[in-house]
Amino acid sequence: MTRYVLRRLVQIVITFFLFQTLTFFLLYAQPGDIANQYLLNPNLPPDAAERLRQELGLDKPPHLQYIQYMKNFLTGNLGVSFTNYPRPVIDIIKERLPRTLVLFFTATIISFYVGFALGKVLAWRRGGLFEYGVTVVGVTLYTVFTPWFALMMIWLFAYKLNLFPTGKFVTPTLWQNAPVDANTVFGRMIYTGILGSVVAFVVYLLVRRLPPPTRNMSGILAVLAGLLGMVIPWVQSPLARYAVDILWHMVLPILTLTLISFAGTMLLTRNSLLETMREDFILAARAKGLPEKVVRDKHAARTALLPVVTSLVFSLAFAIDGGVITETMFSWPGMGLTLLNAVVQEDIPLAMGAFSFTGILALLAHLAADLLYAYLDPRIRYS
Amino acid sequence: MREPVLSVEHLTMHYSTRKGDVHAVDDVSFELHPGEVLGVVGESGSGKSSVAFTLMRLLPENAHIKGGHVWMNGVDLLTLPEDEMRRYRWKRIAMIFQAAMNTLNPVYKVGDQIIEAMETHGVAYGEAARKRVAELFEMVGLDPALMDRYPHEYSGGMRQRAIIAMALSCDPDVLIADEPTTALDVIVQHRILKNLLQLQKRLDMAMIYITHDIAVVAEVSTRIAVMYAGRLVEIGSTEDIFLRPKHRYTEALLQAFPSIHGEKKTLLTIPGELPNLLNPPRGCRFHPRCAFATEICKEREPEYRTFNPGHLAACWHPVGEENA
Amino acid sequence: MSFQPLVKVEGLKKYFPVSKGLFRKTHDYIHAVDDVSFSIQPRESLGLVGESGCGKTTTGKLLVRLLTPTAGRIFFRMEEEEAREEGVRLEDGYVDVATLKGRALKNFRRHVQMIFQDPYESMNPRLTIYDIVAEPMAVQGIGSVMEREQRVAEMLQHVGLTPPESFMFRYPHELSGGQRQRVAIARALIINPTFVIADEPTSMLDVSVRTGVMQLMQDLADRFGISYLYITHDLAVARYMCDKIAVMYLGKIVEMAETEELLHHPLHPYTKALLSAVPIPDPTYKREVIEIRGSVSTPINPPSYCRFYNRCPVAKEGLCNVQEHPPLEDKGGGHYVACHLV
Amino acid sequence: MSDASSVTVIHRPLWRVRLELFWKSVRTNWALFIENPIGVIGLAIILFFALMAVLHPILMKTVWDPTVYDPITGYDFEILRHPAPPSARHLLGTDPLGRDVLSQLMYSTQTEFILGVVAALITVTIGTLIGALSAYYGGVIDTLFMRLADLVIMLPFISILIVLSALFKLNMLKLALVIGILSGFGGVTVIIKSQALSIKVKPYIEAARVAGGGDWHIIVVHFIPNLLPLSFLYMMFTVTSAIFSEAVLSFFGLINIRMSWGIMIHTTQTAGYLLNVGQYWWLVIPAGLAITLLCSAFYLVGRALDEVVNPRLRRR
Repeated sequence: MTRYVLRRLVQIVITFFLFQTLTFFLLYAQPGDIANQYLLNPNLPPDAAERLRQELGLDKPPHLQYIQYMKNFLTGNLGVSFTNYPRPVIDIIKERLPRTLVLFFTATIISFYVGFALGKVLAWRRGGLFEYGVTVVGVTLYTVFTPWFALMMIWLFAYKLNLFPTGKFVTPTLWQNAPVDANTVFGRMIYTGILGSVVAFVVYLLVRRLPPPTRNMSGILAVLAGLLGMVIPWVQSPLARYAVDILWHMVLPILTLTLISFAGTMLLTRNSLLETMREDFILAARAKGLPEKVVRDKHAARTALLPVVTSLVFSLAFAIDGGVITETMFSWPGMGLTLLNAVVQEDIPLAMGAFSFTGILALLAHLAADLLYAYLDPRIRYS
Repeated sequence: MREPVLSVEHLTMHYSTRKGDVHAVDDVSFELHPGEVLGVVGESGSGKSSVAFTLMRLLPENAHIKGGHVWMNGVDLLTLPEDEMRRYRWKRIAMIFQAAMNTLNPVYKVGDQIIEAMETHGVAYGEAARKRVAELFEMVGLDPALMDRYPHEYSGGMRQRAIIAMALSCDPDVLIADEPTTALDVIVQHRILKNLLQLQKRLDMAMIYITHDIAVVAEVSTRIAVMYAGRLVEIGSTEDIFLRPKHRYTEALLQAFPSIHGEKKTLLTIPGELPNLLNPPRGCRFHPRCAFATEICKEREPEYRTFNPGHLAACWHPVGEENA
Repeated sequence: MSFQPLVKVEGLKKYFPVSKGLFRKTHDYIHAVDDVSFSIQPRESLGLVGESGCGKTTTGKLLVRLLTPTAGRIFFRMEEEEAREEGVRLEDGYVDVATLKGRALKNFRRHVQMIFQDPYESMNPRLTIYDIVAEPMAVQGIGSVMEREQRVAEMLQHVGLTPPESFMFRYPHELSGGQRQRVAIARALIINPTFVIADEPTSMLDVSVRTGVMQLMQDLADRFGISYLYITHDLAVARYMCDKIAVMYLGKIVEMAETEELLHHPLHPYTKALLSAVPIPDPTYKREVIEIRGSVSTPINPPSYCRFYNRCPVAKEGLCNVQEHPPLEDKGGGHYVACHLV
Repeated sequence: MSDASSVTVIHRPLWRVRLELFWKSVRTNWALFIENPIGVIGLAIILFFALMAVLHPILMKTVWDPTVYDPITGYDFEILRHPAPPSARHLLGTDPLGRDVLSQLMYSTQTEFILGVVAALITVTIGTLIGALSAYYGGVIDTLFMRLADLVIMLPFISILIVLSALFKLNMLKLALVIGILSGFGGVTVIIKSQALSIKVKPYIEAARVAGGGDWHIIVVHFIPNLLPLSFLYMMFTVTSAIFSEAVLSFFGLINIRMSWGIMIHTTQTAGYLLNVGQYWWLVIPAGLAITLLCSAFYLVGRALDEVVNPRLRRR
């Protein structure tokens, strides 16, 4: 297993290197002179332009520029944003990356659970009106024109029903007199989120060791413990209302993302389960006299999970990528919105930085999914 | 003779398919007595496995039991509610499947899969269950340490042993073995058969041994049922079937089967192909391939006739009655 | 019997590398076929018998050059004239199959064909029976389309699929297992080969159909003068199909003799064990069973002493595990055995 | 055994036999396909849009006055305020620039079909060829293409399209090319290759080789026909992703196209009517719905085909 992980890591580093190289050459393959693109940008003061020319070696031959580019990237020097001059690109990314991550991580997990649960039902109730109905609705949501759908969600929930804000990260009026800035509160929210997850995991492992009747509740108990772990640290905190404000802004984007992406997991789970159901070990599990629910949840679903997890790769990578659309529609200041704005305003350093990190995220998502797969499949775990 | 542990009466089961109904099992009756091994022989599509799955009520959605009874302790398994039937499975009737490779779930440890069966039926829990798995493993000739391994770490022969251990874990009254050694090499097959028969005798189980291999059935069974195209054509003691076969199909099968023992006989070919069960032949289902078929064979289904106590065959022109 | 064998195999070896790790060099080899020699006379059929993993199928694939041997030579007898036509070099009337390449290899395949085990997987499901049977003619460029159609029809008739036109344009999945295996035979024989390798052609067929296919293969062999290398795990089938039987164990031939001789007077302890484990369709027969330990392993870098030593019930320590693997020697009357103790 | 020399073959031309067999297989597969209502729904939607695409030029030639109804240059002077709500004159109203929305909608359908089909054809051609070749030859070719596929799969698809369209000012055909190539070298190749690998180990490949068949024969006669159903299936999914990507790029105004569904919403947005869905629904709903419906229609057809192609998913 260690060897497997190492091999995947090496592969990912190589892939990322290729990705960076590709990015660089994309930049240079565009029509027009790259140096002028940099130097004539209206957002950039003239003296800064001259300094940039030196730093990037824009007057040197391309291969030296390439080496310079890679060197800069590896040392974390992504240059200075034109539109946010003189803020360094890496700073902007540090601020916005967590926002994207939290949004999509949450949405992915929820849609994964919803999709997996629904997929199981579809496989079990094959061929009914219920299946066709859910499939058509699911596919429509899955292939829906995302910007349009987001718009409809905003229109319905924010304008008509006035339940949620129309977008953005925080409510400005509330934060005018706030003791700390939004990033600090958000940081703490992330920490408590991690804490909650760890608590949930530990509880799950502990309950699993207990005798049968309690053991069967390990899932529910773990979720409850996790929620407590997330909420308790905030109960006494004066910052709680600010945290709630951020959460309130997150609901609609997460809801939208979940609706869009759950069907992917659902449809795949259904197919995977239908294939697993034909396996002899399912027949054997039935022959053993196991209740139908155990056959379905323990034997069929557990094995059918494997390909579904692989596709989690795609959905995670897709989620981050789809962030461009969702974040733009909800004015959620994450990586996607940053990328699009930078591209539209020809802020090359920021665009390239944001693009690189979108790539890194996709790669890490792949790695995480691979590890999860290896954990779930003993055939990989022990070889 | 003791009371039968299982008695099957007029069992009929069809699969509905796109092209029509497949007459997989048609009016099959037999009894299974404690401590005996009933060999069920037949070629593919003869319905031998379908009988087994009907007994366990483990049929796919498109299978329909059209009639018959399966009595066990005065209870008709076919009318039992699903939830009660579930309690009969493995506890009373256990099964060894043909594809040992795929009978074990690849993502769980082998030992845990056996413990699961025992816990479900309240045979043993926790540590006690683990101890019992260790005993079972020793019984079937596996190292008990293997119980904490995953199926992919087992060889084919080891898996089949583990499945035998699993089948025995709840002390069933009846064990159905569906071609348990077909995928194995002769030497391994021989060893596993020997082991299985020893255990069957020791535990005084009744066993149904399903196979297409006449040679194997000659070695393991005390009685034999011969199936052809969904029907049971002949049943009798092993000696009756091999030395005094009555049905023309049984006779043809024995003459077509090669052996390494004794004189090299000329093998006789059975002409034609196995019938299509979507539309089985009228009358005796073997008549299109039978050298002795006459008009009556095409028209009317033969009735069972008793030739010896317990030796029945359904043939209009049984062996030894050439002029009848 | 002719003294000029049709096929002579000398010291045939096939090692498969075992790859470990990403960058590591391979030092481990599976000795799938390890120094195998035999010969087959014209119109003779040799049975290659053994348990799964003994190298019998690999040997078969080497002979048709689906695999390239690691070492050894495979001689196939050919007429001078044919050889010249096909651009093949002869050595005392034999061509060395192991060295053939490109055009010459393709031409060689007009003489040697193979029948596969699985009647369901050995035919492309998207081709019609006509396409399947005509494939060898088509790729070899033999005959016009009309001639091929005629020839396919004849061949289907030969293998008992009558009337041919009702089978020609059907798909494999519309045929039963026995019928498919007849199609496979028709495909193998359509370009008149003199040597056919049959890899368990009847092992997946039902008993009542199997005998028919076995009979057919023998009839056609007599009629067209074909030699078989008949690969099987079933000694009872081999008894009916083969003139001679060679028993393989872990890549080596351990015993080879005329069929009845081998069945009734086995000499090698492995052959004895194998024979004693074969079930007999006769409830009155009580046989004497020779137990052997363990099970077949994979021959990865096997020791140089006798391959069967670890499982042998009669092995002598200090002899069998010291000396090299015993050579296959004639113990009289063409009964070859590879054992120190015989 | 009967004597073979007596055989007479009734000579029917081979091509006719093959045509009959082809039709037979089409009929069987069609029967399997229409059993699943999901595929039928998808196909019905696709046919509806195809009809729209075909009708547009006819309407322009016959009923609609080009100066008023042209999807790009038309303007209706008889209406004072644009955008105007639906009326008998303009069934779906006019856009902020005074153009007929229905005409735009129908006109764009053609473009979407062409884009989708071109992209899908490119994808499937690349995917099938590369998949078959890397499965067949293995070794360096395989490693090379599979690593490339890994890379392409991991590329953030929409982001890269955004960057590309910003850098290169793509038009419709170039976009189809980019989408086709990107998805062709990515996931589709991997899936088709794994299918090809399962074909490679089939005994009929060995049989073909023993018959003397060369690499080309095996790839053309045995690999490709067995891969085509799967390729066809993935064509459907590629069409979905191509139409979707175009709409997104158009919506963000990143692409050099005169009219498409995405552009229609983009126009609405730049004119500031976007969040007034309740009042100006005809500016947003028809175009958005059209994109969604056509995308899901192809996806649904793909799903239904999956059940035809993949026997493990069949019910009986």
